[in-house]
Amino acid sequence: MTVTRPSERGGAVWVPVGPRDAAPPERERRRPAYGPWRALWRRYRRDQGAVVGLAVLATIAAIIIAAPLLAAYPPDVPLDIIALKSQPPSWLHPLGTDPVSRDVLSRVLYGGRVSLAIAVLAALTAATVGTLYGAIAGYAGGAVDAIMMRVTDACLSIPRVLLLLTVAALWGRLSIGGLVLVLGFTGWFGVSRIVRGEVLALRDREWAIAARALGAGATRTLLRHILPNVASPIIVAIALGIGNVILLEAGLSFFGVGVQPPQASWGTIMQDGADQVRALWWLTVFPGLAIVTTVMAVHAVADGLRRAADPRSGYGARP
Amino acid sequence: MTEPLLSIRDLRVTFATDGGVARAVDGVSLDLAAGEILGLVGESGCGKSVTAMSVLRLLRPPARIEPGSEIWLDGRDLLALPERAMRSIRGRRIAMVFQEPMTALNPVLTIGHQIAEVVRVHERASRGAARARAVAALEQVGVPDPDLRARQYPHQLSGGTRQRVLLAMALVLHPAVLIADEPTTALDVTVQAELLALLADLQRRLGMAVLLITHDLGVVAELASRVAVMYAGQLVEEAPVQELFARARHPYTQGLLEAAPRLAPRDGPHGSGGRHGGGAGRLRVIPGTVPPATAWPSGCRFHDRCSAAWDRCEREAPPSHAVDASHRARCHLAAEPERRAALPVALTGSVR
Amino acid sequence: MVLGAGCGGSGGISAGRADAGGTIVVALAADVRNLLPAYAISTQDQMVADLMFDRLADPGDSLNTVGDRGFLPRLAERWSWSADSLSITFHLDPRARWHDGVPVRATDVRFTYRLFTDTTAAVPAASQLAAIDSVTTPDSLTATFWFKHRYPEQFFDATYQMHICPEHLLRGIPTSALLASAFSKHPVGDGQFRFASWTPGSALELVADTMNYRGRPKLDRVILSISPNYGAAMAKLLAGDADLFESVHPDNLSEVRRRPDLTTIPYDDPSYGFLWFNLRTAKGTRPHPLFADRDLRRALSMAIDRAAIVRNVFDTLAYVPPGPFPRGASNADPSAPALPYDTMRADRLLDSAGWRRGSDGIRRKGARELAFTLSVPTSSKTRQQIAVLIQDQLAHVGARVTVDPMEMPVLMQRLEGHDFDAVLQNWRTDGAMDDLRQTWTTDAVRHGANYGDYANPTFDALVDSALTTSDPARVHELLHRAYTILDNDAPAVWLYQPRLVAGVHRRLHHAPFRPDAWWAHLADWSVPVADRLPRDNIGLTARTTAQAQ
Amino acid sequence: MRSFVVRRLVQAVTVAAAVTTLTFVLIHLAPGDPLAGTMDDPRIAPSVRAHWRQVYGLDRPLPVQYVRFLTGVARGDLGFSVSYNEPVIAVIRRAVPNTLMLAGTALVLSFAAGILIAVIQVRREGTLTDRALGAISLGLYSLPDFWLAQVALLAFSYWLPIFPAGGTIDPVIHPYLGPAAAALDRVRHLVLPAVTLAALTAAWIARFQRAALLDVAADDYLRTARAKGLSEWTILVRHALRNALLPVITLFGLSLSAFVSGAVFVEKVFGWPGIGSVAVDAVGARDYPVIIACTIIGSILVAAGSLIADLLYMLADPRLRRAEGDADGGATSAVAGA
Repeated sequence: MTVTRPSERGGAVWVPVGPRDAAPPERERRRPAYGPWRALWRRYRRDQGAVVGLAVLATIAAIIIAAPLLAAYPPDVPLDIIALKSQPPSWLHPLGTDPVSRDVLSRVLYGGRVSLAIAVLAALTAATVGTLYGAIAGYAGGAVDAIMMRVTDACLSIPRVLLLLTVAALWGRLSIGGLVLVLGFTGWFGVSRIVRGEVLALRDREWAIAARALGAGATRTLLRHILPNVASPIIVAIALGIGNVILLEAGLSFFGVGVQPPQASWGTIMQDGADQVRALWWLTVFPGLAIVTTVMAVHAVADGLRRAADPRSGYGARP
Repeated sequence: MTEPLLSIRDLRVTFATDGGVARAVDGVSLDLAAGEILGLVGESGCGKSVTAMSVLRLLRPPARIEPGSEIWLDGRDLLALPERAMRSIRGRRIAMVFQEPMTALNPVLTIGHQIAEVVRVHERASRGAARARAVAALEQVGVPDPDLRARQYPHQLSGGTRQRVLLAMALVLHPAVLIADEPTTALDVTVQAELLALLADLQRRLGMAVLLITHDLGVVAELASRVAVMYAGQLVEEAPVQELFARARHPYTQGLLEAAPRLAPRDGPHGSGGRHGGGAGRLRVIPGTVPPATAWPSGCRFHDRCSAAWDRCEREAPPSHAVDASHRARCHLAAEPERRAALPVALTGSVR
Repeated sequence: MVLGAGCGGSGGISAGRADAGGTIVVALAADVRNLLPAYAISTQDQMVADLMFDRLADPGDSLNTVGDRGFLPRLAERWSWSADSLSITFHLDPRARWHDGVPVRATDVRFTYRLFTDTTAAVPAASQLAAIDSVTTPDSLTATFWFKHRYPEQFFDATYQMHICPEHLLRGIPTSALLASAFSKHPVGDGQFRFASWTPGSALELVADTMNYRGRPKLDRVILSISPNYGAAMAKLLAGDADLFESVHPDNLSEVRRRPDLTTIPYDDPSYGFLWFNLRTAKGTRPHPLFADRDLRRALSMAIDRAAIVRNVFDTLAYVPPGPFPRGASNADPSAPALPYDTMRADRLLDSAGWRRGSDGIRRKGARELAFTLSVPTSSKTRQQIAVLIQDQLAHVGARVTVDPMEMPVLMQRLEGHDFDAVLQNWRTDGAMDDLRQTWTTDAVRHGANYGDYANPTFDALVDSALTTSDPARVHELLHRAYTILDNDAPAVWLYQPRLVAGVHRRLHHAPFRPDAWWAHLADWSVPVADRLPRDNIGLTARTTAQAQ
Repeated sequence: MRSFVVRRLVQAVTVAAAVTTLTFVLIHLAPGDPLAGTMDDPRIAPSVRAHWRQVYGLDRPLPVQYVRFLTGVARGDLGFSVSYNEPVIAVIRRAVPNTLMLAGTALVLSFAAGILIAVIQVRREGTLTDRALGAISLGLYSLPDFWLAQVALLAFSYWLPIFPAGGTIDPVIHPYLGPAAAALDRVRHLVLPAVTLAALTAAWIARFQRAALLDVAADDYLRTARAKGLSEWTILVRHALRNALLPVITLFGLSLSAFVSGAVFVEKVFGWPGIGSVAVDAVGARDYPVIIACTIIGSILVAAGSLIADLLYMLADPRLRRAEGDADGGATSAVAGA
């Protein structure tokens, strides 16, 4: 679903008619000159949901950064494997303890770091790969483009979870870096299609042609002239990607592919209680709520960004 | 003047925008008599379309019709009617034709369906009967092969045919009032002429009142019996068509006439061809643009574009002066006719 | 069609026995894989095989594997040994019939033996039948097993490893086509329950064989209600949709115990779990840099608080075994020596071996860190949990353990390739002494399951002697010496033997649970008429109509 | 039209072939052994396993296995499943109807619910209802699939035992039920997984549909409709929705892939024996031919989905139809269609 749309960047066309009125009217004159980012932020700020989302996200980020200060217990160390195993929520352990007597709250706090770090890194990886791939396809056009896009079609037609499980199986075991790479390299198809569409639309604009006419090479035209104009859809894609990766990381943990014990991520905490959902419900419910809150905030921010960057666009696809 | 069919009283419409409250229509009063064609003219942004939409209450938030406004039809204030009652007026008593024939029709429904729909919502007509009425309406507006057309979709029709379809849709229930908002603007010239002739013909046959909104004085000259000129949310001049073209009193009206190609009212020998006469070298433009509706100028709203303006114009908003029984103008010049003598020739109202 | 006829005739018998009737729904947490007894590997498969197919004789509740003491007649109503003990002659019960009405004959026994030992069939139990030279059939009801040599467990092997299969239905099928054959989807057995239907992923239904030579089971039917995972199976028990679930997790026990309609029955599981050190790496070509060192292995063993781990993971439902055997197995030795949990000694041992703690608390000897990877299968929550506990406990003595959960197929490949540091493994045994040979002797490095490459000739010799000695006291002594060596060498840390708890609906009058097969006496279970649920009263005739659909 | 369909089919087959090869290579490169099911029992000798490997051709070099697999596929033989002990085709034939039933129900539910939510939101745009529904769909949209499934199970099967905890039918009594009761039994089992699966997609569709409706909200033909005296609901449903459905139809194709992904989790949690759980189990068991068969089915589903979406789009948008009489507006229609 590539969205091609009229660019807002052209600004208002205001052509004075007649000799007497060469100066713009009062209102226009008073408006200060905004940079594109300031303008984006101004539009973003108007969106209540997006602002709330950003605030929630900032709070979550602050909490997990401050995890060492907030966590009452070490996240990875069993406290008392007999007396404190599988305790339901209580004053001392507000989110309960897990089967090896670790404090779930502490693990959720520390696990957030892992989950979010993986999500951010994987989304950035996906965006980088997807941008490069899409830019090359879009800029090259023709047969190259057709073949490259056919490849992404093929990749998109494999359900991502299955692809992930298969690729994860290749490794046998995944370090955090491996997880980031696997999640990143299976998540760029969507981004590449967006970027490709934009680049295809932009490469024949006058200014791009002008840049080439002035002797800029393809790489330079692409990097310096075209890509900056694709920035906002890419940023939106990164934001959405972060949300998706958080969900996927949890999903992979559900199938036993996740960070290595004893380290916690939100997904692996849930996994620790996955076959005892009934008896140890707190292990599933609380990390799940953390995920939902975070992903909701991320999506709200992504929505806000998209609306701010492009007020008329629809919603993208969830891979 | 006979009892008006439709009477707009002190209509005020505001829009809440980021830049403040825009007073798009600011105290317009207008009467439409049965069987007459009233031309409502003005530049874009002067409030004529908003006025038209207000009559059918088609405005959507953030537009708001201010309390105190009244629109009377059949002895009822439309603005006070509940929505359900208003719905029974739309399309049945008052119909409207819009200016964009390309987009005003729903692309995924057949022509026949869209016309028949009007019949079906207002009368308890069967599907078949409504359909027959639709085909008849198409025939009435001169669409050839109406049976086939009724089965087609808008994209299969030309622009002119689509405008005829819109007209058929508006007229299928023989409304008392037709509001035509720039009905021919988007069409090319020959098609425009045909449609205007059709509109005039239908108006005569059906005896309905037409509120013809246009920025094209040529169209007004051809069709209308009376003209109202709007500027900046207000009615600035109102007169029978001959009178207005002969003796425009408001500098804005005069400017419009100056800016248009050579014009003559309909009953002249030129007919529609009159607009194509020479005089291109004498065309003038009104300097500046319509100011934003959030910040109408103080005093006379036209003063900053008016070459005849003096200090009073900036200070004091002119009331609507009666020039004679059927001619009104909102200009201090109407109260101080002596100043007119000092004006340049171009603004004295003589039109070659 | 044959089945229909059988059922039609059964109505009268069913009606004639007032106490007959009732349905038991057994919740399974995994699907049945295969209905051919020859390939029954998983517990579910074995259960189905045991219920539908009979052996020549059954070890009985004593689970003795030596000689024929305690064995009960099944298809063989009696048997006799030759004077030199090199052959055993089984006399078949003339009443025994296949469920299609054909009598069970000695040729079926011979056919089964040949099938099980046919290399192209690759039947898992083949290696346990290796000591049998041949099976002859002097007459239609007599089968004689000829052995290559004498050994204490020869009767056990001859009877326990094989469910007798019907020659007349399997004869024409090439061994490679067995698994895909119609018989494998619709088997015809000779046990007290006959096959009714199987919908993979959903249910497998067995019904009473009313004409069975051992008598009609009291229950009408056994339905195995299949769930894909533990949680769903447990839910079925708690929802009353199932009558029995064989292994209630300790975390769910309190809930089951609170239920007035359920009762819990603990029983031993014939398996043991252990932390397995790999003594040789690189496909067994050179000593493992850490675990080739016996002192290191001993130190790590003493650093693990097995009692606490077992308590954490199994609550009170497991034992810490002193050696590689479950309780009650023929090779069990409750008095076998076991290294104590003693972190001080572990620390001293490591210190003296030159492992010095670094500033990070991890021990090093020269450039080498005391660090290794502990592999666990992702399919086992229990072992993953134990791995985390071991990781924590070994950290206290300065060892850095990386827990590496891996999918079972990967773990399998690693094991077979002798390519791992340490693994948490769980062996399920049949209680025979021969298990020891197949798992811990040098011979098993190449031909068995000794993937950790433990090799000690003295141990091998002691096991071999024990396996060929018939005097129980002598066997015990030999085994005790073998276990002492094993304890000394510490090739593994013996961690747990689970005790399972079955949750059972109270209306069922159950017979004793046998560790190797809780269902061994299922034919004796019953449901008092007064307590019956609607599903108990379906009757046997209903099945025929359902079958006709 | 026909050539279009043929072209798309050829494309789909090409993609499926590429995907299959890719999967084949990936999964065979992955470490692991399909005979792991035999692992818990030390009595199974290495020689037995070696023999089984030979029987299944697992001891051959990869290219040889690939050629064997391809010739099998050419003959319509998808191979033999090690973990199910039966031909792959039997496994697939059993699983596909279950998945179709689940995904089909969820598909209908999600589109119906998603569109309804969007229509209500747009009708009440800016009100509390709109915001609440918006927040709910954002929330649903942000849920991990398996978590929602687990929580639904926890809530409606464990804590409040309204629905069964898994499976497609009650295996014990189903064979003995009358047709009506049997149907009810199926429905009872279908509710939780279908609603769970539908909820996530419904949220996505609602968000998309709402945006699409707002996109057309300013369109002129709606003003025309209003001027005709139609009620707001009629305008919304008959005029706005008819147009705003067009972009949503394209979601249909995309959603199939989402459904397959979602089904993987939901089927696992609810023990629904469909293609999703078969696929996951097969990956876990390294049951190569089953994995590949599932991938083929997945890509066929996705290709079919996008083809159906395109055909639906054509059906729904008269501008894309080759109409019978273009006498008057041929040129215009070309422009309008472009």
